[in-house]
Amino acid sequence: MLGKLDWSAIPFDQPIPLGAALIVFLAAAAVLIWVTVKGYWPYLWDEWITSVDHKRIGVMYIVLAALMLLRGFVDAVMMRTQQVLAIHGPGYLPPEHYDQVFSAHGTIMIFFAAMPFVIGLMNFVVPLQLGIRDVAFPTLNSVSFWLTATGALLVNISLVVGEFARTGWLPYAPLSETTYSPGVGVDYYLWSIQISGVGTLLTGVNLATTILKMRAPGMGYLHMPMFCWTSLASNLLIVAAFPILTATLAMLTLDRYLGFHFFTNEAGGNQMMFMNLIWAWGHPEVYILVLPAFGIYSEIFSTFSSKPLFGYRSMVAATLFICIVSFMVWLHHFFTMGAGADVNAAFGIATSVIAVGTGVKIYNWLFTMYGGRVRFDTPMLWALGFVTTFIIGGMTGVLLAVPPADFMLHNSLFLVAHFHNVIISGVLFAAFAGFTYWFPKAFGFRLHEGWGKAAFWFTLAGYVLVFVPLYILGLLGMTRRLQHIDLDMWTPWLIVAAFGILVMIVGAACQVAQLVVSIRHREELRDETGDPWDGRSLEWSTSSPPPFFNYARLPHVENEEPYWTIKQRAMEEQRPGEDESYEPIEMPRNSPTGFVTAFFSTLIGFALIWHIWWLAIVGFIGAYITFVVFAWREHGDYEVSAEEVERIDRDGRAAQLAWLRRRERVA
Amino acid sequence: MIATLSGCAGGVLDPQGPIGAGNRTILLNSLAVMLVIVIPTLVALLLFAWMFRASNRNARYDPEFTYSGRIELIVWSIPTLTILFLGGLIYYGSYHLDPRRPIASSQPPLDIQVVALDWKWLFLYPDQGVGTVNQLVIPAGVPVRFKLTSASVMNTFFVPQLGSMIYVMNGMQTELNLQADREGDYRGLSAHFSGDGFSDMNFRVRAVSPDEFARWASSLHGGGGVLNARAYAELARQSINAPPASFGVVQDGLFDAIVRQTLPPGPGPAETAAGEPQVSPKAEPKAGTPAPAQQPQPKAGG
Amino acid sequence: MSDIDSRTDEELDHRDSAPGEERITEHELAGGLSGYLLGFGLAILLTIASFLAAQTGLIYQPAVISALVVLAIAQMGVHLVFFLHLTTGPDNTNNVLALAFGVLIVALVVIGSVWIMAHLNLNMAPMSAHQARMMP
Amino acid sequence: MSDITAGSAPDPYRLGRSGGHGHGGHGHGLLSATGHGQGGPASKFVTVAYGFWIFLLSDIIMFSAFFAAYAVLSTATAGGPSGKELFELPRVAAQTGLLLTSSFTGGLATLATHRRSMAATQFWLLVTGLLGAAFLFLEVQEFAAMASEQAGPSRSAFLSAFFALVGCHGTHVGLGLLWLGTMMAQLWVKGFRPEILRRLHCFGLFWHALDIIWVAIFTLVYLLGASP
Ligand code: HEA
Ligand code: HEA
Ligand code: CUA
Ligand SMILES: [Cu+2]
Repeated sequence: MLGKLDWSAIPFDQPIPLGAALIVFLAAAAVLIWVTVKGYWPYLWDEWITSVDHKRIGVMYIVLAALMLLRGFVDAVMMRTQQVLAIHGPGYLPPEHYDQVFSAHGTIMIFFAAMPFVIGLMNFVVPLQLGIRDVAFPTLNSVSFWLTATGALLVNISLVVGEFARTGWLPYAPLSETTYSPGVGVDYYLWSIQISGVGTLLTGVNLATTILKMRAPGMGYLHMPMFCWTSLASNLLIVAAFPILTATLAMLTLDRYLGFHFFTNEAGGNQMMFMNLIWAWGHPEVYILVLPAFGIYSEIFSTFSSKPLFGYRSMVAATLFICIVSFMVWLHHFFTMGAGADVNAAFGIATSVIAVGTGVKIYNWLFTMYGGRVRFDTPMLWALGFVTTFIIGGMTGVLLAVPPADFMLHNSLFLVAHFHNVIISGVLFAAFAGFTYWFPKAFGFRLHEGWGKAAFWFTLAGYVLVFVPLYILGLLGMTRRLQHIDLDMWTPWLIVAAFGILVMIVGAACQVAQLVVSIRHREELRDETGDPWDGRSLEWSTSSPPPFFNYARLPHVENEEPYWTIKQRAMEEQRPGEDESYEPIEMPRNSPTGFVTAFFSTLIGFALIWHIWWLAIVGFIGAYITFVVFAWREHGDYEVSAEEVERIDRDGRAAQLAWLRRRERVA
Repeated sequence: MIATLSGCAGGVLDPQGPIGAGNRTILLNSLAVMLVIVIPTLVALLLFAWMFRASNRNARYDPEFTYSGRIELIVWSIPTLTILFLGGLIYYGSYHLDPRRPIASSQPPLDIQVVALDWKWLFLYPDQGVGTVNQLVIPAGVPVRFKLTSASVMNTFFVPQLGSMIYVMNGMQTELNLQADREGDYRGLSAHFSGDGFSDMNFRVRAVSPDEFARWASSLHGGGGVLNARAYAELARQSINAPPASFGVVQDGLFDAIVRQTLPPGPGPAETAAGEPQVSPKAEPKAGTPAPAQQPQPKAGG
Repeated sequence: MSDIDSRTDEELDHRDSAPGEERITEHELAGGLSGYLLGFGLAILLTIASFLAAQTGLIYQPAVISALVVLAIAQMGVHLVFFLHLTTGPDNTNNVLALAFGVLIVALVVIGSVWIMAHLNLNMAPMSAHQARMMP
Repeated sequence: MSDITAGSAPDPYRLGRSGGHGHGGHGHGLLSATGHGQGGPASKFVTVAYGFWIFLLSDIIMFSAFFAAYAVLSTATAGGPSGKELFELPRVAAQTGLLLTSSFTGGLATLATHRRSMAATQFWLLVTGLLGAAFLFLEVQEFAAMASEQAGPSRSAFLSAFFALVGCHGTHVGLGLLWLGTMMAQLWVKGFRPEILRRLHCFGLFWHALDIIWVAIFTLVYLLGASP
């Protein structure tokens, strides 16, 4: 009846995970009860859960990402403390638990923190920057989000029911085959990644179509803001890379569930093929993460230098260059497998060539600041923290791309330091920068600058303190994923790293405090202009928060900085103009499809993990029925009358008009 | 910091053989070349940000400066040139330090076969007819030709101070050539995560003089411990932190039988411990209570 | 890129066709039913040719593979042109570009994997000739 | 580059597409404009079809991973039967004929939708479905036969890759049939509405794409595998 599931699945004998899980679940239950008592369910259901508005979905993605970031951070803290406590000793996490911790940390950070954060920002910003009302497929967008949430839920269920994978964030065969991993950990991994991967793939299709087919009138390709360009590249990479992940994990699933022999030791299976395929996805994946981040930084450098982006066309070219070349380098993750000199040299050179495209970007940001008026608001601080540290991480990446050097540094803490060096400054800082930058757009008030700056400085300091020692430890021959340590030579550096993580905790606390303080003081921090940073692209032209239809009339675009042009002209002509007539517009209707789909996929995933076949069948039938019901629904769209549009629009920009007038008087 | 780094023994920056030295030279060359442009870039970044800060009213504000053909050209060509040089380094480095490439030497190479087991290393000396667990003895100044495989999951054979690492996989055989120039004690390890016992998959490498090596091998030969298919099956079962052991008799063709899978791959957790797969099998107690496999019973002489 | 810039939207409008959408114009060689018939006929011929190439000794044996690959590519082309109405016309640029990107990725993944794996397998085959000689 | 706003008022909201600029002016003009960019958002038909096109490309990339795995593992028979012993080309020829014809009749159904002929559309869709089902039947038969000869997917890596690749295509055909049935019912109930036409168009794309993948399968798997 319940497949492999029984009481032994719950780790009653392991106080640490059980306690942690209990706290998490109690907190979740408390939130649910609070929502029920306060009677917020109808609001949540109507305005968020069933919403197909890209802005709402974007915000939900970011909430999910922030929660998972916290979870991943807790794992990171556990690893760093374990490694200092386990010098010549067992520490407090036994291997079978520690192995789950780093596997879960990597998985959660990449798939459920970084990806949703980046996708959430793209979701929120791209349609606004393109000057349109929503993405190409709004309901599909909601489905994507809820599938991602399903994956995250499954990973977190593994905390209490069963176990998570103990194989690392990429479940290399044959360690992940049934012979060596008989438990359900790998199955949790497989189904949660498969389900959220489908969501990500659909997002890729959705946003790529949006950018290629739905831009405001006049916005030719070379008028798109840089963030839209990098989002386009990133989504094309999603479309190209995620199917490979799906296929590879499907093969491993077939091995585990139906006795296939793709990657087994027996019957001719080829474990090297797993590494080959997983990295054919895995390498593009890191550029999927970092390309939108580059776009965010481009927006920030130009806005806070009060200058257009330097070398726009060059930036576009570099973006596309990185997008294509990133598909030609995946072997650099297994130089040490012994493919021979030809192959290693070819892939080593291809890899280092990416430095050219990235370098161009760095130099263009540099010259964007040159001749500008640089304002050091929090987003700009994150951006400066990024460039200065990222070039070091990029440089160590290029070092690893030199095969003979990689022969000594592969899988060492040097590698760990490299990728945190690029991912934390490249992706995490960009997420924080974008979060601070677009927060006023989403909610109509700014984040508190003081707390934001404190968060920046502590995080930066902690980050340097944690990862510089890891570089050194790598050079001292320390490998990754060690549960305990028995070499004194490493001790001092481990202690420094542990101290660094304490500083990082302070940074994270500042981050949370920033949010809390800002919400409490939202009236003082209110931004009425819709344009708190003196922005240059279209999203700043609408009110904050934007009306659900974004733009009452689609803007007409003439160059890459549409809003800046609009503002300049308004100032020159000394009058903010009056409106002409409004027209009725068509908006997509809310739909529970996404949520219901996620419900059934959670059932399917859980059932398959525990071999509860009947439940899986029920889930599949439910999913099919959902699909048909959605397809049968009568009206996907509804019309907003011209009066309604006019009313909302006038409300939204009354403050903005006042601001324009004030500005005129000053000028 | 640099001083502590280079003064510190045991890392990859303190190589004790030609391969490690080659790797290190390439590493440092690449690093130096890149620093030449990375450091000025870093300085320029901070400098520009500071110079053009909004509060500095002396700085020229030039919002029209958004394109310069000359700068674009420089910006694309500097990294390109660097990478061109680096490309050469990569190309030649890949060929000359290919793990399969024999080390030029007046001495004939010594053959050693390596098998990664769950979770310990087995070293076989085909010409000497002896074998060891978790300890590797090699003659200093003599090239060593390793042939490597794994009895179960993937691992990576790595002696940081000797240089290049290489993957080991079941059913496959990789090759690696290393040499220790000086006598000494080095640390060997697995660089690729292989399961719960991974952190203890270390071994000691003793580089001794060729004479001493010969003495060591002949003293071992025919002595205690027989490694035949049966003993190997015992050894292949999972165990953590196995103490060093040695075999005076090693069945002929054992390594090839493992590579060609005539000896089945390691059983994984299923047959370890209580024998039934658990949701979350406990790790073995650390050290102290080694599984029977770790003490090969001396049976027959050779 | 400048190409796109220099056009007015008037021109581009109505010139963007959906993938697979057929815009029958008087200039098109074979549209509508005759297009499908022609495509069907060509596909059948190419299929027969493939089976013949593989099953008979007509083609020099080692070259059969290249014959088959060429025939398969030709047949895919037929499907794309006559069933999916792909053309080189400006209204199809976006569709063709997307397809080209897809084909590039497929080529990189398949050729790259085969190349890498061939090298790995060669270097690690359980028994190389050299090794067999060394066997006791 | 069009610069129609130069003379108009500076307000952002007056920058919309005013009359006289081509296709604007009427209620849904903004949504029906098409183009690569300058024209504003493409029509819903183009957007949906294009999105599906990209999805199909990603599906083909997924197949390419299975193809790569097959290419690498095709010699790993582990002492078991090889393709030469297992593949029956007459069956493959029949399958190819069925699928090709169903692609063709799918095209005829598309032509019938252009004429808005319910009877013809339904008829050709039915034929398409039946041909697809016949194809699937042959494939299941082949799989069953192989499994009963001790040549199931767990016999060797080669057979694993074979079953996964061909089975993945078969699963697509099966899902296509499910979709087709649903579409026929919808068409019957709702008639030729724009959204139904869009979906039928996507189905057409899907079905032709499956045929293209089959071309690769019968060439690379069957013909090459069975050739002497
Ligand atoms: C996106 C990816 C990502 C990110 C961001 C991180 C972030 C961090 N990682 Fe992670 N890590 C990985 C990806 C990532 N990691 C991967 C893939 C692995 C390999 C796993 C494997 O071996 O299989 C790994 C492994 C790994 C290890 C294992 C090393 C080993 O193998 O021995 C360690 C050890 O210390 C570590 C540490 C850290 C630390 C200290 C951070 C810190 O930088 C975290 C800092 C986080 C914060 C500062 C966030 C705090 C803020 C909030 C929570 C508030 C947010 C709120 C709002 C926005 C309002 N990581
Ligand atoms: C966002 C994530 C991200 C980014 C952007 C990068 C960027 C790069 N990475 Fe990294 N990488 C990872 C995430 C990332 N990586 C992860 C997660 C892993 C390990 C996964 C695991 O094993 O678990 C990894 C592992 C990894 C390896 C494998 C090592 C090993 O396993 O042994 C290699 C090897 O080539 C590599 C190289 C590079 C290179 C060359 C770049 C380049 O793109 C960097 C380019 C940038 C610069 C060079 C700096 C700026 C340029 C200039 C200032 C111009 C002038 C400079 C020069 C000409 C040098 N990376
Ligand atoms: Cu892996 Cu040979
Ligand atoms: Cu990579």
